[in-house]
Amino acid sequence: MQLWLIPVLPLAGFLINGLFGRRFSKGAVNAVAIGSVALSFAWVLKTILALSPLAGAYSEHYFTWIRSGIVNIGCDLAVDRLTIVMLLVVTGVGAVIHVYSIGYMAHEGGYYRFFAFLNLFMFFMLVLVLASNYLVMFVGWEGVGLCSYLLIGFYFDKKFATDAGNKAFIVNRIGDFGFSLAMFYMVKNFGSLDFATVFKQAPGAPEATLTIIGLLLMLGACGKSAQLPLYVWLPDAMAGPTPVSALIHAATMVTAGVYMTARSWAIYAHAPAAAETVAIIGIATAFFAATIGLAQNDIKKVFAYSTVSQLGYMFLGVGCGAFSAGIYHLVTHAFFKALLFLGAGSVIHALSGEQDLRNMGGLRKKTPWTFWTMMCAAVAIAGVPPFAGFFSKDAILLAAHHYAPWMYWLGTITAGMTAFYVFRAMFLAFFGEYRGHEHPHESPPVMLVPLAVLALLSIGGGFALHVPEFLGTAGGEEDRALMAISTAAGVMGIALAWLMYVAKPALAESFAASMRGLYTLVYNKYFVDEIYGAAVVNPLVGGSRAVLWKGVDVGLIDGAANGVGARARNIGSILRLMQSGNIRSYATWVLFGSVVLIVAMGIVGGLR
Amino acid sequence: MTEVPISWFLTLSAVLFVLGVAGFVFRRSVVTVFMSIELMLNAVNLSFVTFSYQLQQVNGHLFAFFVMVVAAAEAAVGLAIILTVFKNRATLNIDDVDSMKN
Amino acid sequence: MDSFIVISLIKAAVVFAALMATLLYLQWVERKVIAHIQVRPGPYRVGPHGLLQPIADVIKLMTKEDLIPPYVNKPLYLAAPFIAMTMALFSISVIPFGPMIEVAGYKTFMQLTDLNIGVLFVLAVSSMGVYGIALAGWSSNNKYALLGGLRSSAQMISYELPLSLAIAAPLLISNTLILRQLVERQAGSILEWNVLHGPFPQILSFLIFLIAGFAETNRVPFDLPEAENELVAGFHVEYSSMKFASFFMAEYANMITVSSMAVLLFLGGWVAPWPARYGSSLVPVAIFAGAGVVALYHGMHPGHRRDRRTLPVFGAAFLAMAAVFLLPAVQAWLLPLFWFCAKTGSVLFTFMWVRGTLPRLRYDQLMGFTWKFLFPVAFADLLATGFLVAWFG
Amino acid sequence: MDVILFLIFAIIAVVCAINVVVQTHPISSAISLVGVMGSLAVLYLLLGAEFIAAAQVIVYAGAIMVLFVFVIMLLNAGAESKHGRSLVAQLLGAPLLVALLGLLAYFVERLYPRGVSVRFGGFTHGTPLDIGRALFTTYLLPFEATSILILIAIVGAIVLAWKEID
Repeated sequence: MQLWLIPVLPLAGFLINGLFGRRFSKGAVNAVAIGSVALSFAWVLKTILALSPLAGAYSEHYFTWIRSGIVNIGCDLAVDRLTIVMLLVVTGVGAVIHVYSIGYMAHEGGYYRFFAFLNLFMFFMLVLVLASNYLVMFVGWEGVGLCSYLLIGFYFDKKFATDAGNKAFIVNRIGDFGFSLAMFYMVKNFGSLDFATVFKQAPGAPEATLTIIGLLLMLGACGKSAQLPLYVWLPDAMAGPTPVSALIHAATMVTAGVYMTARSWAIYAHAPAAAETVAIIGIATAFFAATIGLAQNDIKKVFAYSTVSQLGYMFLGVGCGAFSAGIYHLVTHAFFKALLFLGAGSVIHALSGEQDLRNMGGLRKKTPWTFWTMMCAAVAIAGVPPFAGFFSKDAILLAAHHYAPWMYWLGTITAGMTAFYVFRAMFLAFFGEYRGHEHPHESPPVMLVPLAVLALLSIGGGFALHVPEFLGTAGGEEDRALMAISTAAGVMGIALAWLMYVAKPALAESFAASMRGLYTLVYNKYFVDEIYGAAVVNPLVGGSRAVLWKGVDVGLIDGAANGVGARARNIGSILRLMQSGNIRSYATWVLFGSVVLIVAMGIVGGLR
Repeated sequence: MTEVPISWFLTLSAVLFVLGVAGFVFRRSVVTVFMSIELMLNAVNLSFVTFSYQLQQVNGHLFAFFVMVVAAAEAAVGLAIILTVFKNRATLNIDDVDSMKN
Repeated sequence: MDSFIVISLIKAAVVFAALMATLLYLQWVERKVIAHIQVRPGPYRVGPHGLLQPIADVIKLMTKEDLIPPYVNKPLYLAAPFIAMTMALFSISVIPFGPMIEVAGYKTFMQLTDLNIGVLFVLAVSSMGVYGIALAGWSSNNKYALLGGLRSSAQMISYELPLSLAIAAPLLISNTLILRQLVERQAGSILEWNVLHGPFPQILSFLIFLIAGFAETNRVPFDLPEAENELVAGFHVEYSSMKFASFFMAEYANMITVSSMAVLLFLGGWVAPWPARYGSSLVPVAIFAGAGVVALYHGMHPGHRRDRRTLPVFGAAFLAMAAVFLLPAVQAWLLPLFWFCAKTGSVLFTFMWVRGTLPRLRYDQLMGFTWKFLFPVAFADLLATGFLVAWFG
Repeated sequence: MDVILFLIFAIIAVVCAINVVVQTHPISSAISLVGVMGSLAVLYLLLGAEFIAAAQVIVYAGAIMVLFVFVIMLLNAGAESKHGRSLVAQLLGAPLLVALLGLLAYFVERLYPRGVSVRFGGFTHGTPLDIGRALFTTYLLPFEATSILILIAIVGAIVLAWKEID
């Protein structure tokens, strides 16, 4: 079925644009970039049609990559139902966002570079998704990290963008470290990295082993999917262009951790401690990030924390054993969060770069398309039935209730807060009086059409796509009461936002004033960056400086090196006589060396 | 005795090789030095072909062939370098080309 | 073993004698051809129609003072004509003139020696020929000679590439490096010759081979090493007497080699253009008889007083030749020899024709022509032939 | 017969090689080197390496050495100048050379005390057919690599000599 075509098509786009894009017109760059992704999407559809109904996994072996002792790792790609869901999301949403980028990036420098990186990202993401063993997956995993770095730092002439790129990369390294350790551990215990082999052996393995692997994998997932405590890079990653935020930092790459955890479900199923840790980290992240989101003024930051929070939901789902619910939420989240980001991008575009909510307002009339499409997404994320977010969030909360009721309640509170901060952003941006100075204008159709497509998916994606059924693990029986509670929480959040930001704007001020301490804490994101700075980065830097640099490096290594160097200089001043610059002398030394070598070989070889 | 011992060929090869080294070490003309290198390559080729005979395999011939190709490439570039050196320094004496010394 | 050595010695003697005579008279033929192209009679004084001119030349060259200029590099100066001559004659030794024949009960090939790598041998030896010229130019200690030697070495290296590529193309079809097999695989009719062979006629290779051959033999329009109006006489300006003659003979011997190679590679060697059963064996008879009749007729109506005696003699000789060709006993070896000589002669005539027609190239034109035109074309031709052979073969 | 042939051409080769080293004039060395190559070609034939023998003459003697002669003539290189010296080469050179030759000869004699003898016709796999077959199957990658190498060398030579053309 030529699965390799799916990732290789965007790779070809990357190579063409990357190598020759500088000479291309924008039209040609567009054609290559979007054409490659669209073809890839088409090939995904063809693959699905050809393979349906896909009960098990279909895999293709291309070549043996590493053969060392018992380890035999091939370059294999595989498709099963989970992969299909991911493929559709990645290529589908990816294609839509590519189209959107035409409009958004129209006036930016480095046009071809942007699309080349975007295509490269698609390649690695598809490799990640299609991989049939952990190592190939890791290739994609690292590759998307690289592309994320490149695209966050896309405006590389701005310091904050490159800093954000570095931060993302370094924080991800911590997670990747966990992933690598997990792989080594797997090789040690299972002698293989193939999904099939590992998962077949998992039930018989000792629980401690599985727990260690599960926790290490979770560390990797936390890094990639911005979970506590490694979430700090994602809000900063908003320094990149908005389509990047939508594609990489909302819809696809950050969900790789969820995908990987869901993929490794067989391991977690037999390591309840690890699964519980995943669930706890998920719910904690969801709640924690949602509280930060309440007080942010940068529109993209709000959505970034929202993403962290929603990813927490997905982990909650996966950790509770309802991995299909997690994936379900992943899919719907890809729709509405991408839409929110693209809408935010449209707003930013309309305001020529303004991102602060306090300088917006009243845009409902000026940019109606953007408003209405974003509203679809806002409603969806708030969990209002029958929009997409409702179904998936409900599935997760249901699973959480079965798993541990306190998680359900915390999740419901978080849902309320989610509704509140999203609508707070919506109301601040689209209602009231316009508080900015630019002249807002509606975005071009090439940006609005993707918005509309995603809006349709946000509206209907929930009940049209039954991901859990497709994955063959339909959740438990519906619980009307729980459903009503979580819906009510969402509606209350919306209502509260309406009250505070539309009906009585003064209320928000007084509320913030009355709870100044808490507000400051939340507004400053719990000072996590500062705490990390004080607790990890500064000691590390200071310690490195004091001990490693001044002590070990200067004293020991430099001392040794200088000492060696000084001796070498002494010896060299004698040997320098050999370096006469005379070629014939050199030739004589070569001759000398070869004579010595022949003698040595003769002696070693036992020829006397 | 109508057959030649194989060691004779190898000894001839060794003699030629040593003569090439001698040319490299003792001659001052860059061109002659370069030719000495060719002489060494030829000597090595002879032993390749001899080994090929001994092992009754064609591989040695291919090595010799590749040596020739590389020698051709080397001659083209080397002579171009000699031309450039001569143009810049107006000398072919290898002992005069020693600016790496300082 | 003994008979092999004896036969080889006899063959060597025969070939050497025939070759020397040919070399002598080729010069006469060339002078005559050029003269007629330029509408003048050419050598006419010594012997009938200047037929004894070569002999007179030989006597002249041999009796001339053998001058060795001072300040020449003597060993190389003396070696150069020897090298040129040796290399020129060397390659003749593998050229087959005809099929296997039986003489006095001994079967032998009309060829001095048969090598598995005949084609490569000819290439190798001809590539060595440049040393004679280059060394002559250098050792003469004369700037004209040096320029001639320089030019010839650069020219011969450069033209060897298209030459080799042009040789490679028919070899792809014939699939052998043995010269005799090369001819045997072209047997049949003119349509089997490599120049017209099957779906991939080698006309282009043939032309490239001829052009490169002109350059390899330093012939007009590529006679820059000895361009007399620029370099006086080029590389052999300091040579006189028999040494000078050696270069001259070497050049003609090279011409013969190149022509024979062209015949062997492209024109089917000693094979008749159409099978004997359609009367190809009568062609030489017809030619010689016709020539005899024409000679006799002109002897009856002489344009010159001397012709009254000489032309009838020639006519009679030609008729006798025609009669010899009718003898079945001789036909077996004489007919192939005739065809080989006829084809080689035509190619040689082309050499002379070109010399009488084309002007000399400038040096940069010469180099540019081979590197920028001939070499790429030869390469493309070889590539195309390779694909065609792979496709149809 | 084979022994006589070998001895004749081995002696020619050695004498020519000595001449390469001893002659003060580069062009004499070059001609002597051609002599070495020619006699080696005959020895290759003796060893059954028909193709290599032909290639030896065509490539080495017919192309590379002509290039040498051409450059020597172009630079009008005279006899080499005597100035400049390498103490190391003068002191160590000769003993080391003797040592190298001694070692090589010793090992050859030790490893091949009465190894296979060479007889003309004793190896028949050196035809162009065999070489070509091996070249385009087993050694295809090196073959292509050398073709790239040649291309690079051509470009390099042109670039290096470009100033000469101006």
